[in-house]
Amino acid sequence: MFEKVLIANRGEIALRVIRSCRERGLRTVAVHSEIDADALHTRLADEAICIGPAEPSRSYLHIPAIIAAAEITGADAVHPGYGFLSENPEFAETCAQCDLRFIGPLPEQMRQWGDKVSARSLAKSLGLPILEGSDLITDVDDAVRKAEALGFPVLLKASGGGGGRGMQILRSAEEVRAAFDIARAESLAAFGSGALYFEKYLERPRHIEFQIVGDEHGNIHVLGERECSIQRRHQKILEEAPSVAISEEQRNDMSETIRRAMSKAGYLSAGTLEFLLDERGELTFLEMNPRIQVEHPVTELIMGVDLVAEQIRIAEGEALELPTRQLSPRGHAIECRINAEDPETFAPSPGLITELHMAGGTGVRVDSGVYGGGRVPPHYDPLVAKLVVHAPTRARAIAKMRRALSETIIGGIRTNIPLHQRILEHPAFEEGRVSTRFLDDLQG
Amino acid sequence: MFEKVLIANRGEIALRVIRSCRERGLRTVAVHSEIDADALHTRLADEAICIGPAEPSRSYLHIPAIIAAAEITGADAVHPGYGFLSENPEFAETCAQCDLRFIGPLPEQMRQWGDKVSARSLAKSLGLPILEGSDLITDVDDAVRKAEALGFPVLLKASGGGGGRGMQILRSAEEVRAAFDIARAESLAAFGSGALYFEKYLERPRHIEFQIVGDEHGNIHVLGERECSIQRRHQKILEEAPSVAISEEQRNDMSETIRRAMSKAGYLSAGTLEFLLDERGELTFLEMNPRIQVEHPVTELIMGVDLVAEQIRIAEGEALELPTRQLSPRGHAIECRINAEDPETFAPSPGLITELHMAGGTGVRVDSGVYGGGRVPPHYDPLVAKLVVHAPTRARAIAKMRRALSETIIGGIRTNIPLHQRILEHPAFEEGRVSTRFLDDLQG
Amino acid sequence: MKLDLEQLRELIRLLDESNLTEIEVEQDDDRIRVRRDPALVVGALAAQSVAPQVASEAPAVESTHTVDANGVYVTSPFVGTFYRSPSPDADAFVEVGDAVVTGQVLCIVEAMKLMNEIEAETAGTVVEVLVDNGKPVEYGDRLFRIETT
Amino acid sequence: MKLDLEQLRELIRLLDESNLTEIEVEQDDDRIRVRRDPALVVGALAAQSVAPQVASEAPAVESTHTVDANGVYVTSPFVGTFYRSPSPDADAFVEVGDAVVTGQVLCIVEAMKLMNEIEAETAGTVVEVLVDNGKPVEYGDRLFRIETT
Repeated sequence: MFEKVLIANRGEIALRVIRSCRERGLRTVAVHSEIDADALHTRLADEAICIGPAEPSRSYLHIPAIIAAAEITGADAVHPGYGFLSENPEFAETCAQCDLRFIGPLPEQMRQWGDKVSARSLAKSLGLPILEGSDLITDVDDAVRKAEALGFPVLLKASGGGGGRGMQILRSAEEVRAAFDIARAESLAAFGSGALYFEKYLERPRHIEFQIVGDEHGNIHVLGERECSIQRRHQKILEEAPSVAISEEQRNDMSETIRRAMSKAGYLSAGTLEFLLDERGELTFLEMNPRIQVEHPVTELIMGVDLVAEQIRIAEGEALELPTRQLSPRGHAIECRINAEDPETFAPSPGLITELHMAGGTGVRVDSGVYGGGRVPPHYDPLVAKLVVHAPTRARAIAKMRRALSETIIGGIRTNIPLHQRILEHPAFEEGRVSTRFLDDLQG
Repeated sequence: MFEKVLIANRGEIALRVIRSCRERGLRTVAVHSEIDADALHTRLADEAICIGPAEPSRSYLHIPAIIAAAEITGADAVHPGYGFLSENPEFAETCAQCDLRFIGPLPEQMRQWGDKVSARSLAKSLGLPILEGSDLITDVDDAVRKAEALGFPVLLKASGGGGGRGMQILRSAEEVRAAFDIARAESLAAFGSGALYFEKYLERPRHIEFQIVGDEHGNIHVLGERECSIQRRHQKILEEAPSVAISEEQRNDMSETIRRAMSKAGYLSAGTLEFLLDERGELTFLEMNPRIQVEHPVTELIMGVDLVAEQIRIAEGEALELPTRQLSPRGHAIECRINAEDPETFAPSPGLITELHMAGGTGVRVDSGVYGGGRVPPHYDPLVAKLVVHAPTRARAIAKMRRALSETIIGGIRTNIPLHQRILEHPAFEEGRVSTRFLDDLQG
Repeated sequence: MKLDLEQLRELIRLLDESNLTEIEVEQDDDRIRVRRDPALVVGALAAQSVAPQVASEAPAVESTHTVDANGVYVTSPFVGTFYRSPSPDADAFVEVGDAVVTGQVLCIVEAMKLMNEIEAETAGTVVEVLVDNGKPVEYGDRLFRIETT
Repeated sequence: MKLDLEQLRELIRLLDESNLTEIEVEQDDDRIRVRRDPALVVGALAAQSVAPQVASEAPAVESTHTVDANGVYVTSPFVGTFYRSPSPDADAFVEVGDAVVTGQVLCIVEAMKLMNEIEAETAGTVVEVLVDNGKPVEYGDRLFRIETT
């Protein structure tokens, strides 16, 4: 059993981790930058250590400062949250060298799944259906050959990329010839590697992901899927579970396929397998995220689990607390990410929160990282709160989210609440007809 | 189906009603006093009408102003919340005369259950076990006879009283002689009636209450019990469901007894039957509250129901939406009433809320009537929010409530959060050994 | 040197209510300058817009009149529907320009099917009718502006 | 020069009660100016009402020194454990009263088993040691006060 957990993050996810720690009776240490001296996670943890100035590279991303904070407070484990150092294998290794338990997957698992091309071939070898694609491209002629073999349109991707950066849709051999050398140079500059490959480009896929957790004792649980098609520039903004596009049979089949694959891989802790669902209803593996994700609450609500508590149990060496049978989703959950940004221009809108009322009542969960009278600093990501609802049916969940948004007051800054309201009022959304192009269509 | 509902209340319960209306697609009208022009219910309803000055007698209790507000807005139903006009049969009758549907029981049911002596004999005639007591007392000699027949100690109560006012514990014939005439005069002054009676006084009873809902179609549902023993001066401050003191067998037996009794009575809408549980484990009827209660959320969480939505359905003439089988409690729920008051002196602490963070995360429900940057006026009851948690077991619910209280920030006013923390840390509370004297013992 | 503190307070109040950061006044040989940090202006405005509004200690409006710089206002003592005449065909009780005496009926506010006649509590001249006939009014809504004599 | 202290006190009180940063009054040949640090205004306001904020535009402390009215402070550039001497048995690097030169080692902050020597960036005299030997320090904690020469 741990006694004290350091949380190497800020905002709502830091608070999320504090919650599960506290309910388990664990003490918590917040680390914070100077600008976050009055931030919510700083105020609510049992101890708080200032580790550097506002710039992430000198505070939340600064491994020595975080390790030193754990040393002086006597923490015995570190939870990295998402973003920042959560997928950094060197950080996980440094923790291990300093006798700190890293709450997450093993460093070699982060490496295996972190590189997209190696992740694809690993997934294939584990028996997961993968999106048709190429091996690494050697040169421009090879690129044309590989693209033609795959069939246009194709997506040119950087093997070391992420979050949608460095991707290009190419629709002809000419476009491949025009784009290839520039793309290679950009990838080299952005990710330190010029390794590129192709994937088949799907015009209007859905983004579907499956949540898994695995323990040291060989147990892997697949906790159903999430529908995350509502994205802007590859950033998810509204997620739900389950997906209307996945039948119970397909869910059970894919869950079993994933369970077998990840058992073979011996995966530890929480992780997410991202898939595309094409218009024929076929799921193909895209990538694996070896961490807790922003949208994990929708899974927690429909499955009745606490994923962060499971992560902690797993890191303590315990077996999962989940029942051994396959869990079935109960009801429907929707999450809206409330960002401090202009709903039209998407420009960040940091500042003092002068008025605050978060939605409440039956079936509403709020995971917030800010407080009324507090300040949203301009240095970090604009997510201020996640509004999550749970209801017996999708229609009722939509009605509940509409009323939850209608009663949310966040004064002093602008938020994307009006955008969420437009999405939730849209007939196509109501009918569940969505794709990753939904927001482009809405705004186009 | 209604189209527009006027809410004749303020604070968290007004918001609670707005929520269920909005999720059903009904428009809402708030009424407010001048001091509440920027109150949360005023801001969040679809329409808001100022009905008078701050004094309740000239606004929230002023029947003509509320009816006129319904007239000018075209509301077709009125929800009275709790307190204010919720148990006033004249208000319900006036609504009916003005073609407004009153969302609650029938006026004659309010009268039947409003007078305590008539409620006792009605309950007895319906087959409910009642606490031993007397008929109305005629004079001081009659009082001594009746008290001796019952056996000391006895509780002298005003038939028209409520909320613990006008009650006296008497332990001998001398005390009865000394107290009777004064008590009669006080009752006359306070409640307009000098009608007094005795009840057997239990030294350390638990306060247990059963939630019911009934529709026009003869359905009565009993939704389990709540434990409300944690009281200060007969004001509940922390409630939970289910009660550790009630076995499944006793719950089922009493639910069936109540179901039969209230079916016979033809009770409409939501109501609560209050009981005392003596040290031998026997439940005896105390009184009936013909309204929604402050503590209804603990029942909603363990039973998976929306009681206000059921009230609305019932008033629309629909049948209950609940399954016909007896529902069983799932998990354990605890509610803390967060009051704007000094935790030591209990003096009210109104004012501007300068900082606000309500607890969030898994299994936490917040029903709040205030917002950060808003003001708690001194004119009304000090309840600013209800913090409610739901967890698989009582021990986990306690751990969750402790962490929820620990993360709640309400700046600018004082609250009773420290008192709740003391209760939740107390070994007797942890072990479920409570009575209505718990807080006296804690503070004594 | 003799400071006019009252004047200075007024300047500070002006600055406070504005979103300016500095006011400087120079007259003959006198100069006054008041400044504040720009960062605070946003906060100050926010604080104004947030807050309380009706001060809790403010006396309740007991009468059906309120007074401000522009005159005396007759306000509605009830929630209801505003009528300018006793029946649809009748003339209005008062028109703009009419002189009224204390106790004279100015309008009707209907609530719960009751026609409540609203009487003038001061004598004067009607200079403005602020609500249209047949419109709903809330408690405290301004109905007429009266110039007292 | 003859100071009207009462008047000055009044001015200071006005500034204090406001959220201003500066008041300047010039009359005939007299001029009075009272100012305060904007950072303090934020503090004052926060205490009054809402917000306890480090202003977001405040520059990050880039060096290991901060300066205020009381002198120059050497601050910790790391999170770690503070040691006054190179080993438990050795003498302290510096004591109160010692003169130090730029580049002289003042203390060690241990982080991740590494002993980081903290050097003086200005010459002066050590007038205060602000942390006990062996105690943990956060980023930016004040370690020594130095009187510069």
